[in-house]
Amino acid sequence: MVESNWSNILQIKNLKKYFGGVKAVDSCDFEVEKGKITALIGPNGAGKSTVFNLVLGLINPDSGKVVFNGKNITGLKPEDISNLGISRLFQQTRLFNNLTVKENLLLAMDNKDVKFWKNLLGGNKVGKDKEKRIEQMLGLVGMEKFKNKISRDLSYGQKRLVELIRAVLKPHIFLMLDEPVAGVNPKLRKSIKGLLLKLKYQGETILLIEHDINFAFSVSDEVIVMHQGKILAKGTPTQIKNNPKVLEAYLGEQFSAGSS
Amino acid sequence: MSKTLQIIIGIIIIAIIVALVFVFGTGKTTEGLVKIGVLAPLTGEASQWGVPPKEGIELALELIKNRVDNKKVEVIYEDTQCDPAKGVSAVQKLINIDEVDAIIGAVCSSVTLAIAPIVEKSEVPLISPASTSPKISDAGDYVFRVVPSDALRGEVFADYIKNDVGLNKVAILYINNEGGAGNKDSFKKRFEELGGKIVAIESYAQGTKDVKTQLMKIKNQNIQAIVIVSYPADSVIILKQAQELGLSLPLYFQTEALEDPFVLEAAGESANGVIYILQADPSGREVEKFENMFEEKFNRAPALYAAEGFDAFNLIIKAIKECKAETDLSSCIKDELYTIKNYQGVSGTITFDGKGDVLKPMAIKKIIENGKKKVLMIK
Amino acid sequence: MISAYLIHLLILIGIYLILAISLQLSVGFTGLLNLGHIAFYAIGAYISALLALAGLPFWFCFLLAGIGAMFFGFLLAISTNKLKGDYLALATLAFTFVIYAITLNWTGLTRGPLGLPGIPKPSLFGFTFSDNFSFLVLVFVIALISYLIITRITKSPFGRVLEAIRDDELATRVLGKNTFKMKSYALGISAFFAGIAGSLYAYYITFIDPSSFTLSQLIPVLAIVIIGGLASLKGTIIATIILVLLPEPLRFVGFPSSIIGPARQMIYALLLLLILIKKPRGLYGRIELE
Amino acid sequence: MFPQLLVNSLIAGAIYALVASGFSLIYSTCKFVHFAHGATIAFSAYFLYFLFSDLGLSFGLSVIFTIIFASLLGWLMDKVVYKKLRQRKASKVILLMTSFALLIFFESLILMLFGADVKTIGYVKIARGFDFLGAIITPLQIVIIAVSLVLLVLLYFFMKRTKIGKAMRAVADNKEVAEVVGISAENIYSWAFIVGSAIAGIAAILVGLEQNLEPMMGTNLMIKGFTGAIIGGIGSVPGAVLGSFLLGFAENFGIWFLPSGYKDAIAFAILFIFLLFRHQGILGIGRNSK
Repeated sequence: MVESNWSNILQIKNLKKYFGGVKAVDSCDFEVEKGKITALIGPNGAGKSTVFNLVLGLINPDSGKVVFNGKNITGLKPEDISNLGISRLFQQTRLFNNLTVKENLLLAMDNKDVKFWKNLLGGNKVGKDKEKRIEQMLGLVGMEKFKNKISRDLSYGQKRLVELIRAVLKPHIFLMLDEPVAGVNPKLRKSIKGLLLKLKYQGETILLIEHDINFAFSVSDEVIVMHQGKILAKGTPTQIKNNPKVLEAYLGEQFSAGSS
Repeated sequence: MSKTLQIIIGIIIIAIIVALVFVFGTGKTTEGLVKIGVLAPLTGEASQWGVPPKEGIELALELIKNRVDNKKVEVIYEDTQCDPAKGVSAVQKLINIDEVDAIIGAVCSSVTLAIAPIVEKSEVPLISPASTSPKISDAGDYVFRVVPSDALRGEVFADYIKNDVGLNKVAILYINNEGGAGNKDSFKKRFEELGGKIVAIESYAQGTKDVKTQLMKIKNQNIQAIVIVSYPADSVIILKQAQELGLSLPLYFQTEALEDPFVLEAAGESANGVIYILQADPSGREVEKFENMFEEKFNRAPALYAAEGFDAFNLIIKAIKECKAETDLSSCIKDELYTIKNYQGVSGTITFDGKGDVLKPMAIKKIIENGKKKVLMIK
Repeated sequence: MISAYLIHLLILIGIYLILAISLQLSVGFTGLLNLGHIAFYAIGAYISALLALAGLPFWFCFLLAGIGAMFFGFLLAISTNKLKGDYLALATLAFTFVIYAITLNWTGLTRGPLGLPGIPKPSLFGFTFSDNFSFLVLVFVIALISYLIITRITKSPFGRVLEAIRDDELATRVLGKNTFKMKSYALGISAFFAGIAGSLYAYYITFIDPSSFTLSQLIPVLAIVIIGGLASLKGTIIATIILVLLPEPLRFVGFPSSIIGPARQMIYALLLLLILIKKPRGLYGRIELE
Repeated sequence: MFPQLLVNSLIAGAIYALVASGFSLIYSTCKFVHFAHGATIAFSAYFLYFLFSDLGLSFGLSVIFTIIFASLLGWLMDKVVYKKLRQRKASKVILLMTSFALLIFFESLILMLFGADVKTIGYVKIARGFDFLGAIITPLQIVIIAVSLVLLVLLYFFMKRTKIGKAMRAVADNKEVAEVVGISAENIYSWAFIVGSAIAGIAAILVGLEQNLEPMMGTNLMIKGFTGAIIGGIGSVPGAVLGSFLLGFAENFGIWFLPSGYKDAIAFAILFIFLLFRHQGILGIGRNSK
């Protein structure tokens, strides 16, 4: 992980994105601290995924700036932003269905495969170390025996796990995970939570979108609450739990006292 | 391999076996058998001038009751779709599998040019009933044709219009395909040689049904007449739209299309007064007999190139008769064909020159009124 | 002798094989529904025919045909980069019509509808491939080399990225790969081989004109790629053999001469429909497009 | 000369619109390129010829039967062929290939049944058009333009007001959601083919009267019709009519200045430009790929 002098890895400055009348992102400002897990929570349609798409350059903002690692990345192409060290997990599964699990992971591990002549002349063979790394990562989530299975034959939960591993395997200094545990059975949730915490202790920075507030609070150091395109509140999970604005606008009755 | 896959592969293999058995079955008894291959576009856009020659051949075959001297005559038809690659496939099959003694075809000059080197190397004589490209003249000794090259037709028509009619400024409207471009080039060269001026040249794509704007561009120029190179279907459209636009200029068609009964019937009075050029008919008796027999068999009049198909077939039969017990029938047919002089065909009097081209007197005809025609001149 | 006829069919199979596997590279592997393949075939044929008629050596005309077609392949890739699925298909089909209209009307260069006759036989290191058998050997060798190159590309990590683009281009970009460059390579390489095939066609048929490169030539090649099975080179080989040989037995079936032409076309179309309905994923198809 | 050019463009545009509207209706609902729509037009035109010129039925009856025949033919193609492919979740490229095969099949069938010679429906006599603000136009041509415009309006209301029309737009917009609210997609596909092919029947009648009939007329009309549909916006039916008129104008005004050989080249160049810069066409809804 390359050390940079800024304490914040990502800064969003006055970000705006309107789809026709809908103010998906309405002048948002927030930062994500290095070495921490930050959760971005909020009701459906709060603009969370839109922020992710804006950061990753899939859509261009109407106004405002995105600064990553001290560099203004607004308007850059998605592949260029990604190569600056951002790895993203999509909300719905976006595995390469006709390829095997191993092939999906190999695609993420490096970008040497885009060099035409080197590949044609036989370079870039899959080395021992890559095999081991894949096996080791798949082992973390108990998926090692599915290594050579065609992705479309996996269950939804298994696909999510493979995608998560693919995101982690991609060289990155910042992980953006869009609902990593959505639709995953409780047993697997625990192993994902374990993986995220393990990555954090290794110094990684993670920003995740999560609907399951209990899971979000239990795993993150910082929480940002979005509502109708605006930042409602920022702070540690405990601060957010007691914040009246958040309670009234969003949490209301469904927030249970104890955290799972 | 799944069940259905095996079925499909099975069908293909059986089909090929059946085909080979079918071929070997007939291959042996070649002594008493004369085989003639026919190459014409039977489907696709060019089918309108590919089917008539086939009908002419069918009629001729019937007339000789499938026999010549003591030999049975077999005709094998192949569809080229006016595509050079398909033409080569068909001619390879005719020469190497069916081992035909002579070939009638192809209709489209592009196909004839593609198969000319093959028939030349295999020494199988070929008579084209319709390919008019000037390039075919020197495509080989084994390549003949019973239609004059575009070069000849263009020159004769240019002479007629410049000298006999005495016009100096004309426009040309031609179909943008091999026949059209060939005719346009030969007319333009000769007409300008004689001092005439081509004021405008317009073209339309094969299969287009709208030439109104082209006609308008021509109407806009100060010219004395329009020279048109077209095929049967387009001629109807041109005549119709010229009438609709109130075009009063005299129309000269450098094509036999107007000889086609369908065209006259469809065009109606819009064809009145139109002058066109074609191969001169021999004595009327010959042509009428052919037309009556054709009408009897197909209950409609012979379309463009049917007569040429009929003549091509009979020329080969005539050559075979002369060759009698020759071992190498193909080369003998070729030599015989070169001796053809003033053969009274239904498509005109045929004399082959040294290059296998035909020297046919051309007739200039004028359509007086709904279908009645008058021969103005023989050149 | 039967052999000459079979040699002819094998030459056709060789040329169609190069055309089909290169189309497979863009349609089956990269998911680019490229209906402009016949335009590159035409460009290759015209470049090599014009140069050959100008007396230039075979290897030069042959390679330039490929490179010329590749250049147009890149051009098409650059201009259609943002298009997907149907829109790409329609744009590339429009490209085929544009190239057809140009070859038909630019009479100064291509002699328009009169075509280019009399293309000389190829000769390499002093040996002239005058008879069909030696030409078959030439075509077979070139087809084999093309097959090996394309197999190598598709089996390499580079090929894996192409398949990723086919399955989900957006996700591939988010992994940091410049999919625009990759798609341009795929279309360029596929155009290169189409150009090569066009050059061989010109040398073999010795006459080319615009009407040899229209929609009716695209349909059989596309049928081979689909019936062979998308992203399956083995399937493409078998489908090429089947579809080139398919019309041949029909020649021997004795239809009444009045319907001989249309009857064969109808059976050909019916067999095509039968295979498409029975095996939508093709004989060896292993992938499912969306 | 300007008014005459205007009239020529309107006539050409109207004919393309008749073809494009039916094709676009089917495309927007069923989301695949039904190229065999041209065969429906060709076959219906020959059917009208068969009824009117061969059997000698009254013109009115022949017209009604032809429209019924056209929608029946389109409906059959969907039920017998396309439905099976949809059930097997065949991809778009396979549906496109199938439509090509159907086109070949029907064109050969027409050739077999009616022969290759040129046929004309002798209902309208060839007469000099009458003057209309300095341009010459025949009564039939006025009918063609009128029917085409009326069709545009009828289609617009059909899609906006009627139950089936709204259901079609729902399926076009989002098949899954439409099915959730109880619209059976299969049912709507059939309706799309019935209505779309009925329009093809109308096109067949008017084109059959204006031009003569030949077996390949379907392909030629289809290429221009689909060009118009794309320029107008492949997803929107009114767009297809608008695009067709634009195509008519561009072609006719174009060849007024350029040599007329370039007529098709102009059409396809415009198509290519639209597909690059505004691929959803004039009225099309920009489908941003997520």
